[in-house]
Amino acid sequence: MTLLEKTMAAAALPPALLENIWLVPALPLASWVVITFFNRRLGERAAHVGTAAVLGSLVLAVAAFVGLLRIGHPVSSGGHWLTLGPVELRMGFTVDSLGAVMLLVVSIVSAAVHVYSVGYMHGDRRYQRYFGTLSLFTSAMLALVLADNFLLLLISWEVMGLCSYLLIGHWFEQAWPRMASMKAFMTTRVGDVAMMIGIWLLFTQTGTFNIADITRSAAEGHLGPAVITIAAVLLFAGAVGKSAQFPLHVWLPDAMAGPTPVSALIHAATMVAAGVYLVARSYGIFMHSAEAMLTVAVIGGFTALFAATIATVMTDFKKVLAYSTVSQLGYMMLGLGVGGFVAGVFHLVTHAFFKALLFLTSGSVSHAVGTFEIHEMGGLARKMKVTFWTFLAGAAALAGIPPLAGFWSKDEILLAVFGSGYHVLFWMAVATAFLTAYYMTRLTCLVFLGRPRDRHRYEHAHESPLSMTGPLVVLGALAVVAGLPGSAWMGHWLGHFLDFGHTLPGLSAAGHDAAAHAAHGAAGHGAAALVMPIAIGSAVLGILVGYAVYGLRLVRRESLIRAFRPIYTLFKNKYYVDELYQVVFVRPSVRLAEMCGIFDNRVIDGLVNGVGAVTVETSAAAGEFDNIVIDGAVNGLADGTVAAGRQLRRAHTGQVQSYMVALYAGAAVSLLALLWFLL
Amino acid sequence: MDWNLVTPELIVAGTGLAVLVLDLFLSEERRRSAAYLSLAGLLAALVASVRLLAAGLPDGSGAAAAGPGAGLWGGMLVADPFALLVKLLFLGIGLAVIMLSVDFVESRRIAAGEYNALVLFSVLGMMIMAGSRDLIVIYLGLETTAIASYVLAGLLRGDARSGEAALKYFLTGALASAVILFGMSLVFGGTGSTSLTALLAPGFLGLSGAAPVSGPLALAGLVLLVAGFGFKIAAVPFHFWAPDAYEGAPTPVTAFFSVGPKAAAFAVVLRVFAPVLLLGQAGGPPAVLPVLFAGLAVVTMTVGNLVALTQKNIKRMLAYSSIAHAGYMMVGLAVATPQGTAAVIYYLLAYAVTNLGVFAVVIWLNNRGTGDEISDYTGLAGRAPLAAAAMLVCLLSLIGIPPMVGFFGKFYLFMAAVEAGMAWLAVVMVVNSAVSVGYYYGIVRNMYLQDEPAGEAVRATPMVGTALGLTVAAVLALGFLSEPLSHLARLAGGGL
Amino acid sequence: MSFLDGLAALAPTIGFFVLAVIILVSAWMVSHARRITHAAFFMVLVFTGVAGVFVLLGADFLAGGQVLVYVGAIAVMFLFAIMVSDLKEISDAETRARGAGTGSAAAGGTGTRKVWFVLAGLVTVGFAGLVLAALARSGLPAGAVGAAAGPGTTAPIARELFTTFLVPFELASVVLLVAMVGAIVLVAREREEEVE
Amino acid sequence: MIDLHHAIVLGVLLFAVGLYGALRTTNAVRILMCIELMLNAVNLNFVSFARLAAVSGTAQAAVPGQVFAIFVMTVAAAEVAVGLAIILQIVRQRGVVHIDRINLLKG
Repeated sequence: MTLLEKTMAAAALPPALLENIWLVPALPLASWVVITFFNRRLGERAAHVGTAAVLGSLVLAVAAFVGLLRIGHPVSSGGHWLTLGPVELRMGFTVDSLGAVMLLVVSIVSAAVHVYSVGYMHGDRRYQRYFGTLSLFTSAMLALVLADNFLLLLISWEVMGLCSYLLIGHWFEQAWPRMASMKAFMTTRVGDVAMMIGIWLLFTQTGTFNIADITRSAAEGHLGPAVITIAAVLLFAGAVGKSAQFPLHVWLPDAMAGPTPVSALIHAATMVAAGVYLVARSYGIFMHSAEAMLTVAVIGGFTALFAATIATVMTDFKKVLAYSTVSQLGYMMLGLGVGGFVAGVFHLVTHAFFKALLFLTSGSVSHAVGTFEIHEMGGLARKMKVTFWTFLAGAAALAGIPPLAGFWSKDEILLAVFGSGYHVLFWMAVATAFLTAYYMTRLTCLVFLGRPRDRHRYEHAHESPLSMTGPLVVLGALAVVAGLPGSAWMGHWLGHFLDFGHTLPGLSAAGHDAAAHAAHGAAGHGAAALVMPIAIGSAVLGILVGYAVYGLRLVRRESLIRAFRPIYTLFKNKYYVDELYQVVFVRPSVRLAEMCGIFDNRVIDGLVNGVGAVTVETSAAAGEFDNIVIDGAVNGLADGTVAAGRQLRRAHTGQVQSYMVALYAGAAVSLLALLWFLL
Repeated sequence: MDWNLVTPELIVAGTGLAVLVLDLFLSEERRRSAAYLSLAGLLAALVASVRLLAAGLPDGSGAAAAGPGAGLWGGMLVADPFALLVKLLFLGIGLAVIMLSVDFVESRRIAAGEYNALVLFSVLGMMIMAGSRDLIVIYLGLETTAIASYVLAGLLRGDARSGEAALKYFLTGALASAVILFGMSLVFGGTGSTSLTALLAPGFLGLSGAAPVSGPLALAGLVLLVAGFGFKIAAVPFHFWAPDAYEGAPTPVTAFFSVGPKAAAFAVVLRVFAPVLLLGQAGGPPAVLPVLFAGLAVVTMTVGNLVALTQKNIKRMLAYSSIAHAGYMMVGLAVATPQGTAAVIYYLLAYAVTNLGVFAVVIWLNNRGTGDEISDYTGLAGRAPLAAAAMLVCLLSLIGIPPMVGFFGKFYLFMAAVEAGMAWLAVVMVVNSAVSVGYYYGIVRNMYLQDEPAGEAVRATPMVGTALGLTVAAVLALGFLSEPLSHLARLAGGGL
Repeated sequence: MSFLDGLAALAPTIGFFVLAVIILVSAWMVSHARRITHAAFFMVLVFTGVAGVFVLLGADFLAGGQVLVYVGAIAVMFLFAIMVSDLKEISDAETRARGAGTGSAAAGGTGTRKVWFVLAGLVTVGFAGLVLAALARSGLPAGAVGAAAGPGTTAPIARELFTTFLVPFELASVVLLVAMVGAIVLVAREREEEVE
Repeated sequence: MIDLHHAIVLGVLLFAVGLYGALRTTNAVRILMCIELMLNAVNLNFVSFARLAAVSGTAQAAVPGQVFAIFVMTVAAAEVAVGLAIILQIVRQRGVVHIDRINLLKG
């Protein structure tokens, strides 16, 4: 084979691959099947199966990305699936620039997490199950990213929910993971129900689940404005659940009960990103409704600030990161909501890398010291060099220090918000940036710098094995450079790539303009020149304040807390949202269910007792009446009281007579309905 | 008259008799042969039905005589696609139940010959019910199934709960029969005929014109039939018997109750009411019926789901769950459109297959000494990973998670409701299925997220294993093949 | 027309009302008689009365069948079951206990039972009332018929039973078979156990 | 001469009395008897309606009505056989025929 032929073959590969893109999710799916079936036989080799499959997906994802670059237009594949009356459903995948970018992000983070888990989960009693579920999860996320229709998207979405549930509850021997997994499942389902209704609504209006087709009919004005708004808000409700936006954010911090790699993969980098991705994917619907966009922006902006304030007072390493995640997801939503499509997606990408990194370092730290409590750490930088430096890279990226990844994407979002003219949202975003820098500095100081606060734990601390530090280094490097493709230095390449015309089929020209405009358009360098200093300034200020308090100890932490006691308590208790839900939703529904049970069991007996009580009352009032009319033998008040006592004792059920009465009472009511209609 | 068309019924009846006779000559050790013979008979009937169905399909080759709607003895029996499709379902249910009960019957020392014969006759009654347009035949089919069911519920010797289940089922069932009969007498009085086709006489239920006697009378009869059949399908408030009968009856019999007689009753409801409900062209169906079905649907699914949340016993929980599913199905009747009818047929198949899977796991574990409390399923994933996985698949299908078959069932019902402009009913359904996650979730949690008590691996017997494998495969496969199935359902519904 | 002729013409009507009273009163007594054997006796009275009405309605074959099946088979089955087992003692004892108001706690006090009766009565009256209301609204044509309506019904019924109604006829035999098998397997099995 | 309306009303009333009895008694055997009364009432209806149809012109309806009644009798016999068997079984198991004392299963 000549070199020419080889080149030709390589050039022919991408189209073929892009048309068979189902291979990418299929590999981890196959791994899940293998692990499930050969559970016992595989033993800890299950990890190899899972990791190999994900690495395979990664290779294919890279190839697909390159292929897409070369071809320059989206590729769809798939075929007829089933017919519903007049409607024909297709089931298929599509690779466009948004999908390809996400594919890359998901497979990279997932591969890193798989490799990391090999060491981290070593010796776990449900090792195989862990890797099996992780594979299934990865498969579902990849399928979700590639889905060209809402139905497949929904299926993947639900499978992810299930996997997430299983992984959060992985250590179900303890009560906390058990509760947390249930909470995550139930809370996200609230959003899911709304989302399903939204999808059905779109389906009934357009007769298709295909996202591109729906977007097109939205663009062409076939959908009424009210329908678009309602559908978009319903879809967004799903995203609110999955991406842990206020008010459905409560599950995510608790989801930290799962193993740390799971937190990194699911609750930082991918699954929670699915909500943001959903909004991005259906952007062509959202952008036709100013109300829906504003909803997204406001919820996002509020969540960003709200969660950031809580993150400043958490003392659990992972909870700080968890609230930070909620906050950053809010940031992305904010970006999308104000028309910054590229900005939102860009931040989604960079955040995935550095947040996964941060979570994995937290795992590495806890591996070393055996706790997540940051007040028991300190000075670990000396003992865990790799972990420290990679963490620092991630923290700086999150805080928005130029030229790291987070800086560029955050800047884009701020620019987009500024350009939108919502000043309140802009200043909320700036405040969030400040708080983000502050709490990350606090975290760095408490964990890695200063003197060790727990001698004993410090003595035992050690650097983690290579299988754990390796992924850290890779992700650390990405945290440094991942922002560059979208940066001004590379001429906003990512923006152009995402924009390259086909990401959002049906996206109107105005939409393109809005996105481009917000990112780097007509607002011009004036805005950029104003916003960038503000962004850098807020980040630097946050770092300085944080370092002053926790690094230099210029102000004592205790006095700070005392000074802000009410606010501190409010933050510390996460604004009492959980408590509120407990009182407003959980307890009443439990009680309602119990009541219904009692009602159903005892409906007739209850009726009997009720009527009985009335009878007794009546007979007390008019003893004669009782004697004559109701009963020939019995006898006034005393007997009535005894009877009432008996009735109370006799609150048992299972009386077949009551079943028969219900039967005929039901029949009588049916007849009544008939007569009603005949009259 | 084509005797070919009744071969499935004849085979099942013949097998029932043969099993009874064979049982006389079998020694104690060879009692299993009764089950094998029954299985063979059911399989033969299944093949015969498939052939008839294939021949009757529009694109089938030949056998024009067996075309849709072919009637026998003046419409006493019909062999249209609907009848054949649900007969397939009934035969499948019979096969599954007998496979699931072989070990159970043996270990509990239930009389094998009588047991199998009763199941067979019960299936026969179900087939007859679905395949007739005549009230007399429907009534007799109903009673065949019902009487066999009463006995089956009470078959556990010395178990007071079993006897109690039988008594309660019998007494309420007999009263329900009385309502049905009373309703039938009114329908007969109103139309002057025992044939259902008389109900469709032009302008008849529109309460004017050429009716022999009068419209309201027959309509009152139909309303009473709703109540009576409501009992059979365990619709609230006619449902009280179901949890008791399910809990007390031998577990394989419970599995049978939860799908067999219930599916048959639904088939009859479709037979009787679908044509009336679809009188759309001539001024619409009598307004009371859709309203009645809608009300029953809402109450049934809500009560079923809410009460299921509080249950501790898995059989009882499944009873309430099955009540809730009956509620979903009635949505398809309430919408009074061809889509609704087809959706009910589809859901019937989906639900039956899935629920059999759940019961297969319950029976598997029951045979191995696991109790019926939901807490007994703690840590199942460790002891019996396959059982737990199968249960998970079936529960997901019951919840309605894609791509399991249960999802499509709900989906079609939902679509039918939306298209008929009864979106509120669809919303009630969705909210209800969200509630149902609560109790199905309880089992999943126990299986997967609770520490397993020390216990050795639980293996399935070949029969139970095969039945479980088949049903789970069907749950998954029918999800992917939902199109051909829904096509069949539409075809069957169209011929009603 | 003489007085006697008028009386003769009136006879079926009088007969019907007499039978109706007998039927309804006996039916009432089935659930109210003290002893279970008396209840069975009143049940037989109802069956016979209904057979009489059948005759008045011109359904002579059915009247015969009614006597044979209900009186001859069903009622005897009841009596047989009551007599061979200790059903009679048990149920009479319990009924007595209740009547004297000294039933066990589980059986409930008299007050509850009264309430229960009221509830059952309400449901019954509601049901029957609504059925009658529906009947009233349905405008049944008035039809007065004499006892002797043409030739006997036996021949046409027999013909139909073995032609048009062949399927249900065969099916009825299955129902009876199922009942037989069921009754045997439920009741006779204890002896089977003893043999083992 | 009998007015058919009266016969039909008699059927409804007999059904009601049977129903009341079935709902009111706790003795399983009596309930079974009452159910038999209800089936008898239904038969009265069938025969009356058949006659009514014959009177008002559709003569062929007379036979199906009576045939239906015959089948109801058959089924009634079968039901009684099974019902008594079930009751006997309960009596042997627990020595009780009153259904309000038969409630192991509930909730």
